[in-house]
Amino acid sequence: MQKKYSWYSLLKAGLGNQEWDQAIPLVKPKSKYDVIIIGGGGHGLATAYYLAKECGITNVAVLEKGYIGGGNTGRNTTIIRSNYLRDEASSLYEHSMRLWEGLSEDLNFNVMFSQRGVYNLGHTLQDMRDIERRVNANVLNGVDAVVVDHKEIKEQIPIINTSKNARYPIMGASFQARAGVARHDGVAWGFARAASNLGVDIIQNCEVIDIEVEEGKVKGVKTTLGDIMADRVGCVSAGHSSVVAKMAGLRLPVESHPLQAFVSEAMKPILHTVVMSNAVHGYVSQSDKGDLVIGAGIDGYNSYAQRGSAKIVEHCAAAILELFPIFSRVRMNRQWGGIVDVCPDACPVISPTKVEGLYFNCGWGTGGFKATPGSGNVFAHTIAQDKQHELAVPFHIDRFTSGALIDEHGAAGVAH
Amino acid sequence: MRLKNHKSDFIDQSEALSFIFNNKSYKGYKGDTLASALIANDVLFFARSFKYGRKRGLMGSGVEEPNALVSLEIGGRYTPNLKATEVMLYDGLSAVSSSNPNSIDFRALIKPLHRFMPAGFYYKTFIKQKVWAMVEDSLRSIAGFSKAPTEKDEDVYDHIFHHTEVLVVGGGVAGITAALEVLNNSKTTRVILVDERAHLGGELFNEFQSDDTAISWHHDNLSKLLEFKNVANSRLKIFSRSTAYAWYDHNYIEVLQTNATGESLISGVTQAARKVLHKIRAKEVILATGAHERPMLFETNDLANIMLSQSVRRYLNEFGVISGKDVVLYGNNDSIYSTAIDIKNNAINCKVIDIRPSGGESETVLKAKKLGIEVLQGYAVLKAHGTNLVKGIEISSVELQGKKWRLTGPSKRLNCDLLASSGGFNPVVHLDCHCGAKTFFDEDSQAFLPQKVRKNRQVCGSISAIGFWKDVVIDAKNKAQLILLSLGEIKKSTQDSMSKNYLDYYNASQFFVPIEILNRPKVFIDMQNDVTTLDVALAIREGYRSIEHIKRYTAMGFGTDQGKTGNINGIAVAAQFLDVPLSEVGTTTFRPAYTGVDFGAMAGREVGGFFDPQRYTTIHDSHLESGAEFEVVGQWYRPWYYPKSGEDIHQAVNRECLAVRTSLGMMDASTLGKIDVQGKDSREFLSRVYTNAWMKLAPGSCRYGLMCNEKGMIIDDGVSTCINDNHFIMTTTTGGAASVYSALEMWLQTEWSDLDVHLSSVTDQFATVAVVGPNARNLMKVLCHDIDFERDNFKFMQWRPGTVCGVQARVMRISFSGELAYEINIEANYGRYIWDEVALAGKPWNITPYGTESMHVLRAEKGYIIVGQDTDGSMTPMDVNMKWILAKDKPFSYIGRRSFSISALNSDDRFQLVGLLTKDAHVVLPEGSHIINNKGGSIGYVTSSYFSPILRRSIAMAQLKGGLSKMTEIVLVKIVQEKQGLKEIPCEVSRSVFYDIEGEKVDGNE
Amino acid sequence: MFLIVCPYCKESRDQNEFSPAGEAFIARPQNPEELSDDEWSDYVFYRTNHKGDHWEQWVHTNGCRKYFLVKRSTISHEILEVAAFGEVTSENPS
Amino acid sequence: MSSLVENNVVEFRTTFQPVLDQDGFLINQDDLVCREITDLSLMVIRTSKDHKKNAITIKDIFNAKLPESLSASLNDNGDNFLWISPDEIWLLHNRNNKDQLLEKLKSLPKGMSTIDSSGAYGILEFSGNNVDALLSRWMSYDLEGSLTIGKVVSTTCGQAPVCVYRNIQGNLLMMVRHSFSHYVAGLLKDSAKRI
Ligand SMILES: Cc1cc2nc3c(=O)[nH]c(=O)nc-3n(C[C@H](O)[C@H](O)[C@H](O)COP(=O)(O)OP(=O)(O)OC[C@H]3O[C@@H](n4cnc5c(N)ncnc54)[C@H](O)[C@@H]3O)c2cc1C
Ligand SMILES: NC(=O)c1ccc[n+]([C@@H]2O[C@H](COP(=O)([O-])OP(=O)(O)OC[C@H]3O[C@@H](n4cnc5c(N)ncnc54)[C@H](O)[C@@H]3O)[C@@H](O)[C@H]2O)c1
Ligand SMILES: Cc1cc2nc3c(=O)[nH]c(=O)nc-3n(C[C@H](O)[C@H](O)[C@H](O)COP(=O)(O)O)c2cc1C
Ligand SMILES: [Zn+2]
Repeated sequence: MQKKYSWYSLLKAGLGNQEWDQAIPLVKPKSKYDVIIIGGGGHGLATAYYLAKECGITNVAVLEKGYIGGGNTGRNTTIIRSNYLRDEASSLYEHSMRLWEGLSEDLNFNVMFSQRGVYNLGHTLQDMRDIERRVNANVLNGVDAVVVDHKEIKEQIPIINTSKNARYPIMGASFQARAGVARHDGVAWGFARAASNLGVDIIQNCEVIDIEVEEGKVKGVKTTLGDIMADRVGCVSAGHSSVVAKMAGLRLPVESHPLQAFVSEAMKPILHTVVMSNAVHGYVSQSDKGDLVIGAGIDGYNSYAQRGSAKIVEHCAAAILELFPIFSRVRMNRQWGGIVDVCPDACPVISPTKVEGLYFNCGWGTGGFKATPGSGNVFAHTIAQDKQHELAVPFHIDRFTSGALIDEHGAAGVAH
Repeated sequence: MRLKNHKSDFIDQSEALSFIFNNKSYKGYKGDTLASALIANDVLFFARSFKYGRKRGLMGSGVEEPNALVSLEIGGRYTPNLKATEVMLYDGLSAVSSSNPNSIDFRALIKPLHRFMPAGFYYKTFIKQKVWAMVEDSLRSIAGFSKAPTEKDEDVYDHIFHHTEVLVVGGGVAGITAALEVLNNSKTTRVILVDERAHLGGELFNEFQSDDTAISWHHDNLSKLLEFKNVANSRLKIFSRSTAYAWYDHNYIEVLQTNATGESLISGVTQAARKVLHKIRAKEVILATGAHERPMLFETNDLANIMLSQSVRRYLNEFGVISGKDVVLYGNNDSIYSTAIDIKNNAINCKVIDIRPSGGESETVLKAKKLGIEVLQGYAVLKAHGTNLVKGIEISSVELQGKKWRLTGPSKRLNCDLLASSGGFNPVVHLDCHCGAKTFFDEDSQAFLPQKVRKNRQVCGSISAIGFWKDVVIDAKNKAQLILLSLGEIKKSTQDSMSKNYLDYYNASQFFVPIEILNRPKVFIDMQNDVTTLDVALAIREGYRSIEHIKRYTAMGFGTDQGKTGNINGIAVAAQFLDVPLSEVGTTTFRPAYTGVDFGAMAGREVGGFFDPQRYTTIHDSHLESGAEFEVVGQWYRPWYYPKSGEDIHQAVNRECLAVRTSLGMMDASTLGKIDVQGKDSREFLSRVYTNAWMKLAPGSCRYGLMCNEKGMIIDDGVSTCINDNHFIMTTTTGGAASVYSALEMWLQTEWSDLDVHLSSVTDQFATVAVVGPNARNLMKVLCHDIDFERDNFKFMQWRPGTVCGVQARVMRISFSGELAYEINIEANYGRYIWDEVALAGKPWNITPYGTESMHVLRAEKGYIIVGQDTDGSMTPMDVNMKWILAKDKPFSYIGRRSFSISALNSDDRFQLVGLLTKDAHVVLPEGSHIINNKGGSIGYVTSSYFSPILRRSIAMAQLKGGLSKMTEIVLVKIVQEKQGLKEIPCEVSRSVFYDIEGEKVDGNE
Repeated sequence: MFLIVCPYCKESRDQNEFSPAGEAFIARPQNPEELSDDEWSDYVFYRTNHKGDHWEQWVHTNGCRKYFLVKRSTISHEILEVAAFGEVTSENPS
Repeated sequence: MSSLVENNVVEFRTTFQPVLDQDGFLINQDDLVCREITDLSLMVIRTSKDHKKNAITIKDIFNAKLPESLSASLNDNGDNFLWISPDEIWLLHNRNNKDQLLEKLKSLPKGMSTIDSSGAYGILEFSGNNVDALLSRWMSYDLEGSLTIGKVVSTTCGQAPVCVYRNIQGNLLMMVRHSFSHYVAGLLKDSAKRI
């Protein structure tokens, strides 16, 4: 057992009386595990954690080709909310939200989940109809959400531009108070530390290069550190899902796109909540360090390069200035990209596959960080019981054949 | 202080400038940076550090500066987080430290607690969610540098595209040489040379004191460059104060130029842009970006007046200022000797402490010794003394044992008031890595160098660890030759060889300092974020072993300087603690921006009204004149309603709707997408993309069509007109026009290239005026005399060519309101004219212009859907009760058809479009409210809802699970009102047609 | 920001004139009605999403409006080849 | 019936008109002039896949050469034929000759078609040494290096699709869809202030 993080232990360490344990111990892979998780992002690590904690399966390895949290988990804008439109999605994300609310304590690691609220802005009449629809759906599903008009927005966020003459005037917004942000890296590390504490092996710099399938059953994986056996393999490799699927002879209904973000230089706090606008393709919050964390839209082409085009970020900067003209002289400090795996209906796949013992958790696209604990939780149960967790049932991959899509896109813009 | 009698090419002592820093006034000269002017005024403290609030002075002289963050000006010109080293001085400048070093600071007050707050502190504390929620805001307020701006920017930013054969980044010796070499050897090649500094020359100015040939070289070559520049149609562009900050795919590089007057644009003085973002596409790129010096590591190395050696030298040579009288130079390479020589030549005391043992000295070292400079070789600095300002140092002798340095002697103390250090140089490889190129660790130079070979790119000068400027010239020429070869300008390249000692400056035989030193507290690696060697050690001990983890755990390199001086040291320290070679640790990822870019500059002029095009119809001005309110649809601005004085939207819409129903209305329908379809296979084409039949539609007729995607979901609808057997005009929704058009082109070009069909967008060609209402025919007869408008001769869903008010027109009898209606289509240039004529001629019938809101009400009364409002991308034609529009016997399986048979599209509890009639006729359901089942769960929601003036009751459309089999059932719509609690409104499920159910109105009066 | 040679305009142009239009060589089935649900779903939703040299479609939206084929590395973004429709096919992707 | 309609003079008004100055210029400053041309109008000709046949047709009907990629050809009437796409050419002609033109176009063979676009586009003409400096703020095309005389390029100006053509006089014509004219005029006037 690792030493618990607490004021007491900090004091001891500060006085030089205690050495910290390794939060992420360096281990060598065993030759066989009960379950292998491919991908050491937040979702993969959470899956391993809940396998060990709730399903009693501790002989688990998480294999990560680089460093844990180095995929989208470590490069996202960290927005967490559960005000999704469709019942299926909202149940899943709300499940996750509840876990977030106790996560730091559960993991004994402060993931800095900060419920500073999220505004989703509406700029057109149809935006407002969609917002009404979504908020009402949320309330019926027990998810906290309200519709606010532009006056209330201005009261809450005095620096926002609510001029009626803006190119995209702000008409109103949905607001979820329990929504917010968390510290992305902390989430990966917190899950990793808690999982290894329960016996999970977290193996970094270990790329899975092939999946062994015999007679329709998974046998194990080939990695850059050698072969590792397991009867059950969960793939949680986000942007690389198609690549991993191919190793098992499968195809997926996903495409990998660059998604970009950037941060400003750190300033004293001025924006205390999270503001998102789909219409102008920009969303922004201010981190505890003081930098504005800004997310852009996806690039339309496929890519595995973890970078995108200038025009997307420049358009995003313009969008942010539409909302916050006072940020014009604030400077971008750093810009980066991630690889997001996008499903046609903007909902994930949490599913068994045609290969026995092989499960996929992918397709979270541009919005899976908020689902990290929930996704790991239902996926763990799905793997452990070889049966989809009830919240995961709608997210079966077969929906693309049956047509039972979940379609979180909603309206693709009114057209009259 | 400023040196007397110092001659500088940069400082114009005849022009004194006054400025304010932290509320005190000072004087400087034209040519100063804020940093040099403050040194001249003996100001040594600039700001506080991020985490511990430590008082800090300058460390560097340029973009690498981590400490001296200030904000400039106030109001609409307030600018946060500028490095004092990058701000050019101007008269009246007013600057404030990002956090004032002279006032009390909470972070500094809790100094005794700092030992309990190592890297990763927050992960281990405030673990209870409630506690975290309580403390987070107060922690936030401590963080951050400058205050955020509070007012709208007064200045503008331009973007300019450039195309060039060669882009040279960096205008030092290497850049100047390379640019000239290219220009000299080609007659057509275009060259752009950019440098972030105000003057071309880079680090060469540093050599001016000691090397006259450097001066003449600079003079000659600069005049040669100017010769190329100052001619008509010059092939050479030079941008100074211009930073190449990002390199994107396919040699696309963005350069941010700060106006010559810099940050100082004063209202009304100039119309110039504050900054210009140059968007450069280059065939070939030459990187001549030089190298940044890195400091040596020792305890409390962050005290004020501990600086980089080359920066001290630069302040001395370029600006004639220095911040101490008793200088110690400390380092592991010859650069400290060059600085010492210059200092000594200015009659200032200095000593050199060289960690390298004596023996095998270079010319520079010998020269320094000859000048009488005291030199201690084989010594390391353990610690700097002083509270906030360096007062002295502790040194000890060292020895290289195997590959590691060890302390060998007892420590002793030396006094000094300025310590300049050099731990070697970090080549500025940033840009090269933005697009995926890698670096490698070069043992000779102890530096990460750019990937050796890359397409259409060369590097030259100190970016590839070439130190001596004369060698840089040779290297640059060689690389320029390779560029010329690649461009095909020369057949064979000439390559000259460099002097043997070209690595001299980099003779940093070993990177590390003794690990005993690294194990001390307060050895700062990242000054801005207060990251120390022990933080790195801790991260590693806790299992954060990857350099990326170390970076994220400690925040090393996260700051505004992006670790330009600190990161490589951090990597070396990590290597030391991990006990692996540096090459194995590797660097973190280099990302844009090389230096900060204002959001305003990124956006350029695409702000405000230019953020997104606003598209207007040719009749727009008339709508403005009528005081219309507008609705934005896609990029179009459509009249929403036309309020008369005193009217609110409801009153206006009631009036407009009733006018249409009872007499006559007019509407600008120009924004609907119009696609011209021609060719002998046009019918076949329409049959494939629409769900219904098109083979028999006669010329002169129109037909409504519904379009799906392959998923079987409705994506668009509209009326298409048969002009003749080979010619149709399709209309699309306003918002869907572009995507429909490109989808149709895709089918034609990628799948059905055998069809003889041409598509052209004709949306802009026509202005469309709709004349709607029972009196529409009467009006049309006035407007147009060459069309027979009699009911049986010009039927519903037909069109006729004719002349309307003297203009050739196509008149279509189609209706989106259920009333008798004509759409007049004329060439756009006559749109305004026809609109005015219609309004005039319609007066007898009190013709009333109406907007999209009334259009919505009118169509809802008739149960016509609006794609995107009543459907949402997950509705099939069956779902909207339009099975009738699915052709059964088309031979070609039209787009989407196959999907209709998959199981989920045939389930009974799909959302289906129905009408809702509230029990209480006056209650208008809010759009977006949900229909609930007896458990309170949602079973549908209201898509459209209005008060119908003609029916004097509310009407609504809704998507309801299994709705089509629930006719006449009563359902509850739940209203979620925050304050009054929840309310349930009973409604009857109905067909979605509410008015004129038999369709008798469409023929109008008679 | 890519620089793309349009095979029709025969000139390289900035990415902002073009739009990506998905994976190449996904032919619409001749007789959709005869396909199984799985086969149909594969056509509509499933993608190869290849990591490496990848054939895809682009359209010169703000140029000649032609769709064409591009072979591009999804790792380095380097464009290796462009072709008009018909010049290369899935059997002969060169 | 109503004298009102019969007697009225038909009024032609482009969408650029409201943004021009009194003298009809969009921009009129040192070395940079931009004005609208209203006497030209535009007819789109869509050609067949048979290149040879297209060439013969254009020759026969208009006595002009079928333009090659990105180029233009002229005939004796001063009509300009602009290459837009492999199966599309634009015919810039004098607005007053439209009726004659329509007459001629009737003899186009099968597989070719025309679309009257005389109302769809506004045409701006730019002259002066600063034209490239102005347009390079909004256009990614290499105007200075690649837009040689006689060249036709469809590209973007800001976010508006436009077609530019360097005519024999060396002036640059820009065809702008009418609905974008306010937008494009706004961009150009704004940037011209800083040239
Ligand atoms: C710029 C950006 C902004 C975003 N903003 C938000 C936001 O605000 N809110 C939100 O909810 N979501 C957001 N997202 C999405 C979110 O980041 C992701 O959905 C989520 O992090 C996915 O987590 P993951 O663990 O599945 O994937 P990842 O963190 O990407 O983990 C997958 C891991 O698999 C590893 N891997 C891949 N292949 C192999 C292999 N063969 N062998 C071994 N390991 C392998 C990868 O290295 C990677 O570490 C954003 C994404 C990006 C890129
Ligand atoms: N004293 C020493 O120890 C020492 C060591 C090495 C080099 N040098 C000197 O350095 C010089 C080497 O010449 P060089 O030309 O290779 O380097 P340089 O440093 O002289 O010039 C590089 C120039 O590029 C600019 N630059 C860097 N990144 C940029 C960017 N992204 N955008 C715009 N501008 C950018 C820098 O501001 C600088 O002006 C010689 O003068 C040599 O004497 C001195
Ligand atoms: C929420 C968030 C905040 C960040 N803040 C900063 C920051 O303040 N400074 C910084 O240099 N980078 C910051 N980064 C970016 C990282 O440095 C890094 O670019 C990103 O994690 C992607 O990794 P890569 O650039 O190594 O590929 C931040 C990243 C995230 C996700
Ligand atoms: Zn083209």
